[in-house]
Amino acid sequence: MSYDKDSHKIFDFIQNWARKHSIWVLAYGTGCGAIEIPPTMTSRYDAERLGVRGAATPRQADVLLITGYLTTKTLKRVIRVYEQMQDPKYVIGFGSCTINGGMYYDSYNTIKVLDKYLPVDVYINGCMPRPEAVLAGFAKLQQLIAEGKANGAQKYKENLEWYRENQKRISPHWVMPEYNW
Amino acid sequence: MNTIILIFIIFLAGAILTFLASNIKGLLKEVLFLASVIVPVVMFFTGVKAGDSFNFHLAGFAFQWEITPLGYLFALIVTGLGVMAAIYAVSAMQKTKNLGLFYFNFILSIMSMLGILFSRDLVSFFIFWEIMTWSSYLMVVYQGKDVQKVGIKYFIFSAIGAYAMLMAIVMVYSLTGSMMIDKMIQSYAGFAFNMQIIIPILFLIGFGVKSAMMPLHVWAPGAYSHSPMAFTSLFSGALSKMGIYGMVIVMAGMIAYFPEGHWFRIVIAWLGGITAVGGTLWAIAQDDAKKLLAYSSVAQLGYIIVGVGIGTPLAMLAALFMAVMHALFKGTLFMAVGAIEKQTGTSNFTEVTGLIRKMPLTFLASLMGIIALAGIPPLGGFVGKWMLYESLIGSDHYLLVIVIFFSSTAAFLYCYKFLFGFFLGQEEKEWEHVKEAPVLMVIPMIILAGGTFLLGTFPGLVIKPISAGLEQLGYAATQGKYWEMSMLFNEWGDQVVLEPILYAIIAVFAFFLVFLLIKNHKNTRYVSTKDISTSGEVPKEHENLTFIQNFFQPFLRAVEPLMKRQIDFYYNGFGKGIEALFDFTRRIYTGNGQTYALYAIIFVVIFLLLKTTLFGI
Amino acid sequence: MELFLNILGAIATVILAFIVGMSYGGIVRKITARVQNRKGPPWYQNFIDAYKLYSKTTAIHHGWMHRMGPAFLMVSSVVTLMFVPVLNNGGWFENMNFQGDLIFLLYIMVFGSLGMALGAGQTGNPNSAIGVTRGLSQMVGFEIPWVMALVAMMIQYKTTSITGFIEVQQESGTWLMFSSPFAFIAAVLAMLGMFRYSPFDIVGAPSELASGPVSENGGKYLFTMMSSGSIFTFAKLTLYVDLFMGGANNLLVLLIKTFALYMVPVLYGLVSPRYRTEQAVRYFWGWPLFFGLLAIIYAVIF
Amino acid sequence: MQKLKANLIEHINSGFRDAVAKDYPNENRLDFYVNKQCIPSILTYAKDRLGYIHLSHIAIVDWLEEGEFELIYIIWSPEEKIKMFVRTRVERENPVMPNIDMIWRQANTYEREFREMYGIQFQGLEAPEEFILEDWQGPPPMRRDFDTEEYANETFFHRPGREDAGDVREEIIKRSREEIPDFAKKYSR
Repeated sequence: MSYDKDSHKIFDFIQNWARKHSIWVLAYGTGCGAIEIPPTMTSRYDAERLGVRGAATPRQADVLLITGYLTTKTLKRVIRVYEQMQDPKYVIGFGSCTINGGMYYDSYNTIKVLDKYLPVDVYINGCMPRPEAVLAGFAKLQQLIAEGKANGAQKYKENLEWYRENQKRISPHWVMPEYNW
Repeated sequence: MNTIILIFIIFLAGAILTFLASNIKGLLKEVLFLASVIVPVVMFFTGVKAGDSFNFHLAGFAFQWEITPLGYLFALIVTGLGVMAAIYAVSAMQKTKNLGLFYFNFILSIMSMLGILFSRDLVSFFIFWEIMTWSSYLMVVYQGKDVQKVGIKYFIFSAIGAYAMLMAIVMVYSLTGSMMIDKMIQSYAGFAFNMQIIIPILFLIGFGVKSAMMPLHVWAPGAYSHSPMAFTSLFSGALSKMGIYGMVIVMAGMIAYFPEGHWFRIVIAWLGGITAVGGTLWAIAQDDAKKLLAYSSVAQLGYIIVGVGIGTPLAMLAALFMAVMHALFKGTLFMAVGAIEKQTGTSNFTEVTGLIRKMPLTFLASLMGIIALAGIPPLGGFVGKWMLYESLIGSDHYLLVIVIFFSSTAAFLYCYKFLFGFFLGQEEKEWEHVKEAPVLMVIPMIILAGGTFLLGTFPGLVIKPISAGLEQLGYAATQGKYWEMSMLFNEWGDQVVLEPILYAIIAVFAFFLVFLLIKNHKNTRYVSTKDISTSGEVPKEHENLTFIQNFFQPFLRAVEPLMKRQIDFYYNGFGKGIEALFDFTRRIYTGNGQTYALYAIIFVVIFLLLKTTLFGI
Repeated sequence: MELFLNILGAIATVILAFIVGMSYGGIVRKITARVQNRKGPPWYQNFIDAYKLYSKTTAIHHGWMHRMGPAFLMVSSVVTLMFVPVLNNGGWFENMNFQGDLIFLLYIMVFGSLGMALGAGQTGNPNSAIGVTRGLSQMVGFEIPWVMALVAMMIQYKTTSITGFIEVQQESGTWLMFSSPFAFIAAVLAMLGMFRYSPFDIVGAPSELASGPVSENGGKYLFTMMSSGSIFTFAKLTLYVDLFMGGANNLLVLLIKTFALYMVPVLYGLVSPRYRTEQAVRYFWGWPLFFGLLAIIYAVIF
Repeated sequence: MQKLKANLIEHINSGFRDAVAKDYPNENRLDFYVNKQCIPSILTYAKDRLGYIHLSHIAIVDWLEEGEFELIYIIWSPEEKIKMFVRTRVERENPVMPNIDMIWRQANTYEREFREMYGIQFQGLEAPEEFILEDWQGPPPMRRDFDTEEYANETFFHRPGREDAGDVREEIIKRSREEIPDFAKKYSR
């Protein structure tokens, strides 16, 4: 996918507009934040009006929503899921735990800073963020997509070795599967 | 010398020579075997036309061998499939014990089938029928453990059929004084009413056993799945058609002149319908590919029996067309199972998965066979089914349409199971070493599968011989173009092709394939079947993720009431009853002189008491 | 020239079906949302989704059968569409609908699902295989009343071609849903299963089976499936309208009729929970089968 | 019940001289302090002879100051309705315990967890090394001398800006002029 500013401007605009209005979220509930997703989706807040919709498998999804703390064990699965998603893809860090560890700042088995392991496009803070905040996060993501700045996947591809090194610090014995775009 | 007798002599000599040469090392026996199958077949195609005959007298009976147009059609099935199966067998049966016996029986069964088709007198018909039964029985018990039980079942049913047929033959002889089939058909209309009923029923029992009609089908699954696959393709494809051949003759030659033939037809057609549904449902429940295909054969023969039973010209056309198609695709599928069994050592779906990339040609052949079996256009199975539906609607058998449609829709389930179980699903490490089957096994499969495609596109190729056969049976009312009876061919004009559909399908398919491939050909790459979305978990090498156990459990649960009782159950009950009867008889005949004396006294007393009432003395 | 026109007509029909089917999908999402007291996405949301899916990369495949699965599905939908008369009296391009025959249509309609099932099988995802078995079982369920309805109609009007049914309705001036009501009821009940809305949506249950047969397909594969689904929806609705509701003389009437018919499975689905597979199969072999039998009896008597 | 308990103590003591019994008069509970070698035999005896067929739980206490772990096997008799606590102690340095998963299969799970979380080796325990923690590199994390914050600081990245996040309660008191409630004091850093 081209994020080149100079070429295909109109084409890119249309493409980004479509992507912006059709955000399929992979339902991968990692922490307590997963409970905030149902109210966001259902009748009170209705994220579907913004084009946000659930997707069942990583192959179909656009956005990986990390809802809360990630244990070192879950991190491996999340990385796997992220790598199975098809380009273009975005990551939303959800809640304080993904930003700086939150209340698990001293836990021996949760990671503290998500963007060292996966490229995060948007963080939503709060413990937990309310559905309004989640919607604000999606709006921010839409804005970034429209501007062509939500290029986390590009970053990941370019700095794959750096990310791999960080991931290996957590789980040195894990044989990482091949990366598939 | 007459070509016909020469063909049989070569068959017989070839069989014996191959048997004798079976202990000699080298390729001699294979060459002899192939030669003794192919040479007579070539002679048959070059030297024999429909209508050729050969007469001789032996032991007081007049023998007449003649190939009729109908027989010629079936001979096409037998010889075509026979040659393919022979080529396949040479490669498939390598390094098995008692090879000489296999080759001997193989040649004999082809010979006997041709003999049946040649015979115009009941004596040689019966003799060849028995040779066929014996050679196929020896094939059933040829290999594997636990075959005696299967073999005895097959043998008992064959014997019942043969005795029924023999009885009918004797009756015919006593009534007409002749053994000629033509004479029998001509004089049938003049028989007494009870003979008019009994003779066809006895014949139909004999033929129904071979064509696995519903109450007589119980031998079929075991026998089909236990004989070597190289022979089963012939067994299911051609040998069962001999039953159909006989049925066609009886239904068209006798029942047509029978005053109450209407009811006869309905009974036969419904038996066929029940056969189709039962076979399909049991096929869905099988986990073994051979058993699945065996039950599927039963079901497919059910369709054919429906067509034969209805007996309108279009239904007969459909039935004969389906008989040809069944020979093609069931031959292909049994050969594919044989290839898989040879390469992996098992034919069980629960053990083998993911062979598509290892055996692509076998997959292609099976795919075409399955599409033809399911009756999906553009392959040939559809043409037959369409004609069958049309004939059923045209002759007001509405419920039978539903029954047949149910069976053919439910057939998708086992079709998918067959393809999924062997070829799709997870590619396991256990089967990584599997290679494509030997060339000699693949070529016959591909040729037969190609045949289904050819006949689906140009059904006219086989409809000409069929219509010739139908004319012989007296369906000469509509001269010339038989395909005009069917909507299918009408709508596309005089050419007997489905070209427009075919072109449309190919065009659209090609377009979207190109769309999917060209657009991202360069940056698309293959990933293994372990790379699937399993909630981020990476499956280990040894973890088997394939879903194949209880594959259609929900469906089977839904149709459970239909499948509660197997017919086997009733036969077993019958057998037990007979045993008990014999047991009781033995108790009466104690072997003790005093008891017999007692019986005699009791008899005399009863006789004296009842003599006035009974005899008026 | 004629050939060129034919090809043009075929393409125009496919585009029409695509647009109508996609819009219907969007409107259904909107209606679902309104019923659930939500605002819902705009009616053109499906077009955006489709374009987005098309613009996604598709970097992987699990082999040839996997790639060809969506193509099989598309072929089935498009060929079905080709055989269904869109408007009466040649008001729209007659693609192949003068040859249209119901039995052929019945078989070509399942061709796609079998191809798709093969594609889903090769991905090796167990969820796909489970979904396929459920889908095929359910199909056996609803095909029976559907075929019974069709056979009843064939008996009653002595034709097996769709154009024949349209002619019958034009001559008599009444819709067949009134002159053979039982067949219509059986067919509509079968339609509930055909469209796979709730309660018959266990085939692709998102959270239980990870969307079943499509679980390994993203990007362009999913786009192809989505558009073929839309085309197929339009083709099926048009077939029903042609058979039972007198066809349509212009596009507006066609849209009104198809939309009204489409609301039956949609609204029924909105208020229904989900059936298990064997429950679904038994459902179809209950009342729908009864109505099918009634239809045949009705057709034989009258 | 007291009679049952006395009976039980007598039975146990007749077989295991060094088992020290402790009674809780008003509860259906009885404690035995035993040597760690006796554990399999006393549990087998209780299970086979006395009808204590149910292993409710295995608990562990880390007596850091005394340099020992205490393992408590809680078993239950459905007939006598008495809980028997079999306690034993094992040294913290290189702790080795006899394995009892041949008596109760469910003990296997507890033992794997103790092995991973406390570093206790069980003789002859056949199970994969990893249980809950994957790729664990540090010391057993449930020991009391394991400093989880220090470990976290070493292992994981931390976002800068958290260092000055001290105890905000002092500031809150200063602003609102309220006392810290008693229960909150002990959580103060």
